[in-house]
Formats: sequence, structure tokens, C-alpha cells
Amino acid sequence: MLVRAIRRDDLDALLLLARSTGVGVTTLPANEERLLRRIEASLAAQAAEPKPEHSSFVFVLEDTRQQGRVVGICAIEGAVGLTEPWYNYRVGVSVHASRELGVYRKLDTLFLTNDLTGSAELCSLFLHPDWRHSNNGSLLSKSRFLFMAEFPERFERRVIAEMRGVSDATGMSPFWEALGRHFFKMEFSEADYLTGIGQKSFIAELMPQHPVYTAFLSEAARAVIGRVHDNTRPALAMLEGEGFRYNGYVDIFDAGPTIECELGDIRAVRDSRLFTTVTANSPTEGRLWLVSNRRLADFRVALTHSEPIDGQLPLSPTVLANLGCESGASVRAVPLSAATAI
Amino acid sequence: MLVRAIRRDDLDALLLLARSTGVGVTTLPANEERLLRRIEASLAAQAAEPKPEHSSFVFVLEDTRQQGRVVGICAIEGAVGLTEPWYNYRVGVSVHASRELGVYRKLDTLFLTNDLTGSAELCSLFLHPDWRHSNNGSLLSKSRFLFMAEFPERFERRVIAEMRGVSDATGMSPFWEALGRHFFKMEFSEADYLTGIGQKSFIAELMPQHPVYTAFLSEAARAVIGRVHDNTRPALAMLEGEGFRYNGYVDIFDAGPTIECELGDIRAVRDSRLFTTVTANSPTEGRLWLVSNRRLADFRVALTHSEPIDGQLPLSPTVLANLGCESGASVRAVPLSAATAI
Amino acid sequence: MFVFRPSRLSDLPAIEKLAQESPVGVTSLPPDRDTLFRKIQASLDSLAADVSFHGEESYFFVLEQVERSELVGVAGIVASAGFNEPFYSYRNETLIHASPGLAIHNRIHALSLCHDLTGNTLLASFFIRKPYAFTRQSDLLSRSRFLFMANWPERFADTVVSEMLGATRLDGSSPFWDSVGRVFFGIDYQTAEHYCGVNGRKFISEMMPQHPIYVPLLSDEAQEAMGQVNPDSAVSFDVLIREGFEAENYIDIFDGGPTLHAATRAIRTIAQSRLATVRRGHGGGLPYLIANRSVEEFRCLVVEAEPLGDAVNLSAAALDALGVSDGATVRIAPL
Amino acid sequence: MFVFRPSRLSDLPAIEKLAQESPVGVTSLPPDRDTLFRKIQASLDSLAADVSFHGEESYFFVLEQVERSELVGVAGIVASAGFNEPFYSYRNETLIHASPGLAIHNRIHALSLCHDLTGNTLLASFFIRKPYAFTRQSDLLSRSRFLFMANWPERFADTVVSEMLGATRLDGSSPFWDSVGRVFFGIDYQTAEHYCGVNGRKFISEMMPQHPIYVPLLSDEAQEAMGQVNPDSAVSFDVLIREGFEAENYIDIFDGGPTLHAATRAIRTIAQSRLATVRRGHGGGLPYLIANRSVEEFRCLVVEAEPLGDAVNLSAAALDALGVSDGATVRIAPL
Repeated sequence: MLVRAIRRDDLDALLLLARSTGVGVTTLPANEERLLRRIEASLAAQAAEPKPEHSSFVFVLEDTRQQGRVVGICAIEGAVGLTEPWYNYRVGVSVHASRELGVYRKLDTLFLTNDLTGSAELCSLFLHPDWRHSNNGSLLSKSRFLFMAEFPERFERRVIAEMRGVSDATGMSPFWEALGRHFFKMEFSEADYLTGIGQKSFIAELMPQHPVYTAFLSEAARAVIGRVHDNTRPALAMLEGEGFRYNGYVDIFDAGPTIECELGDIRAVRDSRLFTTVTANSPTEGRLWLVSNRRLADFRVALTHSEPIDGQLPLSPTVLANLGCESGASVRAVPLSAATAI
Repeated sequence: MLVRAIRRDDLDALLLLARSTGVGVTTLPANEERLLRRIEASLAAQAAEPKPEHSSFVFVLEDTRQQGRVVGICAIEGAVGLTEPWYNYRVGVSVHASRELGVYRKLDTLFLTNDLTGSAELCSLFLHPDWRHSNNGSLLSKSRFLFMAEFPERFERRVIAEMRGVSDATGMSPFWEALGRHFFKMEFSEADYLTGIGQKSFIAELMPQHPVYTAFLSEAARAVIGRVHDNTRPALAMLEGEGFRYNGYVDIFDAGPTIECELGDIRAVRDSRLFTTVTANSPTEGRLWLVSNRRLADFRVALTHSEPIDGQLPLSPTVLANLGCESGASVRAVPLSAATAI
Repeated sequence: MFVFRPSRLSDLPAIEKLAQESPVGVTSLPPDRDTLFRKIQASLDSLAADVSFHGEESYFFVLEQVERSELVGVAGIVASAGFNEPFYSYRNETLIHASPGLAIHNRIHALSLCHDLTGNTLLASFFIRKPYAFTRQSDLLSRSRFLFMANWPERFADTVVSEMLGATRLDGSSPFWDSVGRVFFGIDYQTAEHYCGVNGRKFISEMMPQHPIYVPLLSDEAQEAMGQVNPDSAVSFDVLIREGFEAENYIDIFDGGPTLHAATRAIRTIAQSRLATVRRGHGGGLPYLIANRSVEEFRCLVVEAEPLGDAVNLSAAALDALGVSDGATVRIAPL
Repeated sequence: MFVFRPSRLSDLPAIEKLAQESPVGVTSLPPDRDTLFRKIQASLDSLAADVSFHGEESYFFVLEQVERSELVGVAGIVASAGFNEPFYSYRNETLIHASPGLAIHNRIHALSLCHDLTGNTLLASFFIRKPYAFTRQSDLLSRSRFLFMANWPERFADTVVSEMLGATRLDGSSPFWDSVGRVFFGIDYQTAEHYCGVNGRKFISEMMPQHPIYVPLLSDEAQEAMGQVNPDSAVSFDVLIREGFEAENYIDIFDGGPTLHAATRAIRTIAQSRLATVRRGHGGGLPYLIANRSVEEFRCLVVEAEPLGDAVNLSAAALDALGVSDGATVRIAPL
């Protein structure tokens, strides 16, 4: 398995992949024109001046044992909300108390904000269901941290990730039914699709502009504010393990949490180190490591067992080949997880 | 020097101390009745069921070489805002953009919130100017973390500290002049005093209830939002070193930052360990350690050089006496700072 | 003959009896002797005062069946609503949320806590005994206040408001309160009304929402209750709507009943009123409200009359009841 | 003799000349032939349409000096302001911030972006040549519209509004814009006005503040500019205030000029207007506005007349100018 920077000829494979996604992955709609734009943007970002506003990098996961079949995708934006407003609800608290009456009420409120404007964003993560095993998800998701560690000047300090909120098997979101539907007069899936294809101006036009007291929402809606979809729990746990935290920002449609971490505080960024590779003649052993080749345009990340010896990281000839490296090349690597057994 | 739980007979010394404070330490006004109430509350908290809502602990710093003269004070609240609303401004972002016009504006906004309701609070820190040396400030402030580490069930997870905002030598706050004055029609010092003595209902009555665009404030006011008074920089640096961070909450009067940390993430809490004491016959050497006697009502913390040996902490007979401990007693200790040279 | 006149201290026992008959919830007419005494005294003081701009005056009138010396109703005017504390209402705002791109054009209603109506003149304490509801007498009791206001405009604001009781369930609970007020107060409607009566409305600023409430998020029952008039306010509502009051913009923050408002000079009775000179003569003709021009001895009645130019003929009995003599100036308006 | 009548396509050259004379900033009267042509055509279509409820109609009138066949002014009516897009204003709200404990009672003003005035009838495109400002002719040009409205109330809303140009500096910049609008748009006043004219007002929802703006936080210059009337709107303002329009509640979001409003039926000319039967005879008496009852051939003039009961005598010239004959019904109101 190998994560690598996206290429122009990935388009067909991506369309195939996109068609297997469900509602909820708003950033990977099965829209050829839009996918093509994303590929071009990623290629352009490689050539651009290294500034967050130019960064829009897409990576794919290929199965090296199946002729490089593309089975996953992920992306990073250097800074969101710089051309169109970036919306979140922030869950706040409003206290109503009268000493005279001896009454005290603490109410949750939803404030429509653009607070996360200018954050870097982890996005578009999707892995084909048949490949959801053997740490493929972790490899795909965390490979991005090695890229960010390598090219920090291309990303804003605050890094966010939007987690899919709660919806049922039919795609019905309790939060949407209680709030969004009253203002948008459309189905959740439609709103989700419009956002996915970048038609966001309707949000400002139709959203409630005043804070909303959650007490006026259904119990079902209140219960899912800041909670993730069952399928997203592993992804959430993984990012929490990397240091991401929920600070009260939720999606305006399904109230899924947006989690945050400072770039330098992400474990895989902070703990990543440079090593010189050395060819291992026998199968490598030890912890699982994410290993990147440190290149911008031809960026690649592999997952392999290894243990560094004196600043050198032994890698099998296959892994070296996958990374496009010779023995003696410099790589950036980090253990896949902050295992407590380190 | 010794930090210890406050006693009833400290009242006169406290009044003397309070009269030497300036504007800005709103929680230590020179008001006898109120100081008495705080002492009683602290004594009552020791006896109360161990719940955050009952916790209001006050500690004093005494100079053991000057007959135990009281030269400093500090306190912890288990949970704020449970009887009266707790106000902060939250600095948010509002983006105004029109693709059609090619215009993009990012504006800061101040939202009046009660978001920090229910947080534990570090408060009332004051050290007599003549004793601001020899780590007395660190001892006084950080002694609280050993208390919280010892009795975590008495404090909410989120711990906050309000930092004094910018004002000039005459007590003039640029933020107050630009905002508060229009709504309160009084001097900053008066508002500050009213809050200090617990007369907070006027805030709800007079404050702007709608979000305020900072663009309408003077440049001087905008410049001090989230910034501390020069005199408070060392205190801020000290708490930042313990893990506290500014997350956009500021004081409604002077816009000084309120900083936060999870209880378990505070360095002095997380890194504190239990040791058995052993009497050192020669002067102890090594790093500076905060050492507490682990008692609730007779809580004491001393600062001393030492290095643990096999789970035992060597302490001089004087330090042991100050802590009210015998050799062989169990103490909780942590290095005074997360020195990089550890 | 029924005569509308200011209340006197000697009316106290009769007014107390009326207050006992009046429905619970008319908080401005509690069956409490002390309160009623203060109301009458405040009214006497206000009538005696030399007023050049409306302030904290309040006026309290009765409708008397003269032959039987029997009081059948009361009605009050508060010169400035919320003189000592803000007069709160919800403003029912219409927000337009339109997306031309998606061809969506939504009108969203939201309730904003406001004190827009503070300082306006408030019609209050209206109660008439059952048999006289929806008769000439209920019109006389309600509308005589407008002739009084037309006589002394400097004593009143440019806008007049009046609160109608909102819908309640059979058990006296309020569907609007349960969906809205309870969220912020955590107490039931009767308790809130009680606090309000005892402690004044000051605590509202502490407890009520700073942010608008989106109506589509409220329960259906609460949405239906918005602007509904309680049967106990039906007489008042009927008269005031005919007088041109508007009911759309404001509702009560407790029970959601409408707060009516009208520009003072546009109130039908006031706009159509004019001064006329009385001549003793035969009555007869169309029914008119006719009032004298006295402050403290104000009187108003319904009389059939045929005004001709600036003159109006009244019977001796009517002149007597008004306390005026031949040649005096009166104010008249068609009933 | 000056006659108020609907514009015709043949007026286009003369109207274009007037538009060139009109001050910049009267965005509803740009000196652009295409725009003016469309205005006239829209007016002709609206007059010809069978209207039972006011919609997207607009009416465009001229004032003609008949003997010289010279146009001296134009005036328009938009039946429903913001028919296709919200009509934005700032509502000038008074918030009461009171602390009884501290004996503080503050009135704080705040500007809230609103579309309260959407759907009301809008008086627009008013311009009269300098020599006729503040004369009978300017009254005729402005107020004839009210007789037209009184004739056909179903064509208009219950409330009428009109935007006055706000204060500008000598260089044409706007102190209100510089303190408020520029904060949100980041562009200057003229550019904003230009966008507004070209792209419509849709972008306002994207750019303008969702939250109220506290007036005490604005610069002194901006606070002074709030509600101030530009000299270019002085004639309009003078007439409308005399007609009973209110100026306190709404201001323009760009330049802070007041947006006047009045209940349609309470506008003085409308309230005082009545129908009368014309008789050919001698003129003379007090000046009246007199209009015929035609839609497409509407005419209005100022004539000295002495209405007696339901009849009014007019000279043959006046009858001619109105296009009516002896015995026809006209609508009259005191000038």
C-alpha cells in the first residue's frame, strides 16, 4: 500500500471511487468537472509559492499489489474560507439567573460564526470499503501529517477536521430536521450536495442569523450536537490520538464536531524525525512506521515495520522502491501510533 | 516561605495586604465584610461534601522568617457562575464576502457569553511588592496545583484564570474607554470595584446584548484585546509554562485574556508524584521542588531544593517542620518548573 | 342612565366587588383592597395635578348606573407604560431569507424581546359585568377614555397600547408560556405571573432571552397561541379593533396575547370627535358619545342627538348627568 | 398652466435633459436613455394593466408647463418597494439599559439591518427644476401622486415610504458610509452606489452586518449624519413632512439619510381629499389640487376654487387641462 500525490491520470479511478461514497463526504462528490478541478488545483499548488492560501493538496492510496489500483483519497487545504465564508455553529452557553427569584437557567446556544476562517483543513478522506483493514485508514489519514511536517510553511497553524455527524440509515439527520429544514426548505442531502460542489452562498442567504437556543430543538437534535456518526468513531479516535480536540464548533447542517489541533502539536508532526535509509536484507521488524520520501511533487508515504538504529532506518527493497528511494536517502518517519508501549 | 490554608485570625493581616493592591485585582478588595466572608467560605469548603460547587479555597503566603507575616494570598473556586452569570467576551470572526463584487472582509466580533460557566477558577493572586523575588510568586501561584492534584473531585475539569488587561499608570483602560464607558456611564475603577464586591447584576442590565464589531472601537482599544498588562506578563508566562492557553475569551471590562487548561493537563498536576519524606542532615541540593503535606484543612506547601532518591524525598528539618510533617510522611511534590534541563 | 366618571374613594367597596368578579390574570385589577385604594388615590392625584407632559399619572374610571347608584364596570389609563421600568413585549418580526440562485424566498418570523412600547399610554384594568358585555355600555366604558384623551392630549403619549389576555388551557396554564417562557424561567405560568405582580417586571431583564426566538422552532400549540385573544379580553378586543388598533406587531412575553396599538390621533373616536355647544332641548337622533370638558368632574354618556353645525341639543337629564348647563362646550363623537 | 400627467415615450428627450440636471446620487433617475425608456414603458404598462393588488407596477409622471410644452419635473411611484429583492434599511432602535440598583437608566441607540419596509409603496425619482423648487409647482409635482393613490388605493400598499439623500461632504463622500458601510464593504461610497445601480441590491445580504450596530460607537461625524437630509432632497423632504410623514425610525444603509414613512390613508392630501362634481363656471377662491379620475389620462393641477357641498366650479381652461367636461367627477384636496 502506498500513499502518493495525485496525478492527472487518476481521474477515472477517482470517479469510480467517488460513486461508492454515501451522503456525508461532502468534499468528494461524484462530479467529474469538480474532481478535475481538484486535481489541477493540487498540481498547481505544488508549483505555487509556498503560502497557505495556495495550498490544496490531494493524495491517493494505491494498492501496490493490484497494479496500483486507487482505493482511497485524502486532501489538505492550506487555509479555508479565504474566498467564501466558512461557517460553523459554535455551541455557547447563556445563563439566565435572578437572585431575587432564586432561579438559575443554563441554556446552550448555537452561534453562527466564521471563527475557523483561515484554518488548515484535513478533508476528503475516503477509503473503499473493501480496503478498510490492516491500518490502511491510518496510513491514508496520517500520511498527511508527514507532508505537513515537511512543508509547514504551506499550512496555517490551526488545523481542523470536520467529522461527519449523526444520521440514520436513510440519511435523515435529526439536527437537520429540527433546524436546517425550517430555513432551507430542502432535503439534507440536497444542502449537503450544494455545499459539496461549492455553492455556498445560499448558506448566508438562508441560515438563521441570530443565535439559536437549543432548548427549542427536538430532544433527538440536541442529543447529536457535537456527536459523530457511528461509522466515523474510529476516525475520530484516531485524530484524538494525534492530539485533535473538540472545542465547541459543529457543522451547520448535521452538527457533527469540527476538531482542532495546532500544527506543531499534532503527534505525528511533533514526533516525526529525519532518518537515513538503509536496505534491510531480512524482513524488517519492530513498530509500524509511516515513512515519507520528503518530496513535494512526487510525495509518497509507505507503512512498514522497522526500528531505527543509530539514526538509520532499515527498509526493505520493496518499500524503498515504493517510495522511489535508494538506500542512503533521507526520509521523514514517525511511528504510526503513540503506542503506550513505546 | 510557606503557603498554607487561610485561618480566621488572618483577617487583619489580609486587610493590610488588600490595602496595598491597586485597581485590577478585582477579587481582593479592601472590604472587611467581604474578606471575612471569603475566609468563612474557605473554612466551610473544607468541611463540605467534596463537590466543585462547594469549593472556594483561599491560601496565604507567610514569611516563616518574619514570625509568619502574611505577605500574599491566592484562591481557587471549584466552579464559577453557578449562582450569578459569569460573563466573558468571546472574540469571534465574521466574514463578509461577495464573489460578484470580488470583495472579502474579515471582521472581529465580540460576543457576550457565559461559555465559561462551571469552570474552576484560579483567582485572587496577590503578593506584596516587597516579596516579589526568590520564586515567591511561583510558589504562591503553583501551590494551588498541588492542592488540585490532591483533591481533584473538588474542581471542575476546565480550569481558567483571568489575566489583568492593559491600563495605563492612571488606571485608564483603552478598551473600557472605547466600549464599556458608553454603556456603563461610570469609571472603569468603579465598575471594577462593583464586580469585585459581587454586585454583578448591573452587567446584565447595562451591557450591550448584541455582538460588537471591533471595527467600531478605537485603534487603541482593538490593540489591547486579549493582551495583558505589562505587570502581568510574568504571571502569564508562568501559567503558559504550565499549559494554560488563550482561546479567545476576554474580560468584558478591560479585554484582558482569560486563559484555560484542562485540570489533568496542567503540568504541575500531571507531573506531581507522591514521595516518602526522609530527613536530610546536610543542606539539600538539586532542582527546586514544590512540596505539599497532602492535608485538606491544614494544607501547606513549601519550596525547597531536593532530588528524590528511590521514591524518597530528602527534606531539611526546617522544611519538614514548616510542612508539619515527620520524616517518613507522605508528601506530594513536583519540580517548580518544567525546566528544559531536566 | 349610565355615566362614565373618575373613581372616588367612596367607590372602594363596589370596585372591590367588581375586582372579585373579574377573571384571574387581569393583573392590573387584583381583588386586593390596598392595591385598589392606591389605584383610586393615584387617579385622584393625577386628575388634580397640573400636567404639561405625560408622566407617571394613572387614571381610574367607573361606569355607574345612576338611578341604582350601581357600578357595573371599571377602566383605567396609565399615562406612560413602563414609567419606572421597561415595558417589555415580543416584537413579531418578519425576516426575509431569500436565495435568488436557488429561487427560494422564505419569510421567517422571529420574536424579539423589546421595549418599543415603553412610554406609550396604556389602556388597562378594563372590566365590565357580564350582562353589559358587547352592549352600548361596554362601548361607553371603553371609548369614553378616548374622549378624555381628546380633551387633554398633553396628558397622554402619541401612541396608545393595550394588552389582551392570551390563550390559556382549561387548567389555566398557557401553551405559549410552556413553550417559550418556561425555557428561560424554569417555572410555571401562574408562578411567573405571581412574581410579576409582587416583584414588578425588573427580573425580566435577567431572565428573558437576549436573542430573537425563531417562531418555526416553537411547538405548533405555541405558534397557534401567538396573538390569540382570551375570551376574557374579547370585549376589549372587539372595541379596540373597531377603533382602528393594530394587533399584528407585538405580543405579550408571558402568554403570547396580542398587544394592540394605535396612533392616538388616529383612534376612531378621537379622530371623529369634535367640540360642540350644548343647547337644552329635545334629544333624539343617532347615538353619540358626549363628554364634558372637566378634568376632575369628567363625565361621559351615550345620548341620541342630532348635532347641527357646532350645536347639539340635549335633554335636561343629559345636561344634568354631564354636569353642564345650556351653552357649555362638550366633546362629541358618533357612537 | 402646469399640469401633472403620466410620462409618454415622446417625453424621452425632455426627461433625459432633466435627468442630466438632476444631482448625482438620485440613483432612480440616472441620465441614461435606455433606463429612462424602460421607466416610461414600465409606467405605460402599469397604467394599462388591470390591477387588483399592488405588485411590480411602477408609475412615472411629469410636470408640464402646458403653454410652452415644457417639462419642468418628474416624479415616480413604485407600487411595491423591493418587489424582486428585499428593500433594506437600518431601523433606528432605542434599547433601554437600566439598572435600578445603580439608578442608571440609559437609552442606547442601535441600527439594525432590516427589510421592514419591503412591499410598501415607494415614492421615487422626484426632481424639479431649480426655479420651481419650494413653489406651488413643487407641491403639485409631489402631492399629485397622492391624489392618484387616493383614486386607486388597490394599486398601492397601506404604507408609503420615501428615501431622502443623506449628508455628503463637499467631495461627494459620505461621512456615514465612511464610518459604517466601508467597514463591511471595504470600498468607497461612490463605488458602492455604482455597484448598487448596476448589480442590484442582492449583495447587501452578503456584505452587510447581521448584528445591530451600536450608535454610541460610531464617529461623531457619522452620528451627526444619521437622519440628515441632503440639500438635494430638501424639496421632497419639506413636502412630505408637511404631509405627515415620519422621519425617525429608518435610515438608508448607504448614506444614513432618513427613509420617511406614513400610513397611506393618513397622508394629509389623501385624508383631506374628496370627490366633487365639476361645474363650468368662474374659478377663484382658495387654491386646490384637482385631479381627474382617469388612470391612463390622469391629470392634476392647482386651481383656485370654492367648492360648495359636493360641487366645484372650474374655468373652461381648467376643465380642458383636466380633460373633463361639465358634470364629471373629480378628486380635490386643499393645496
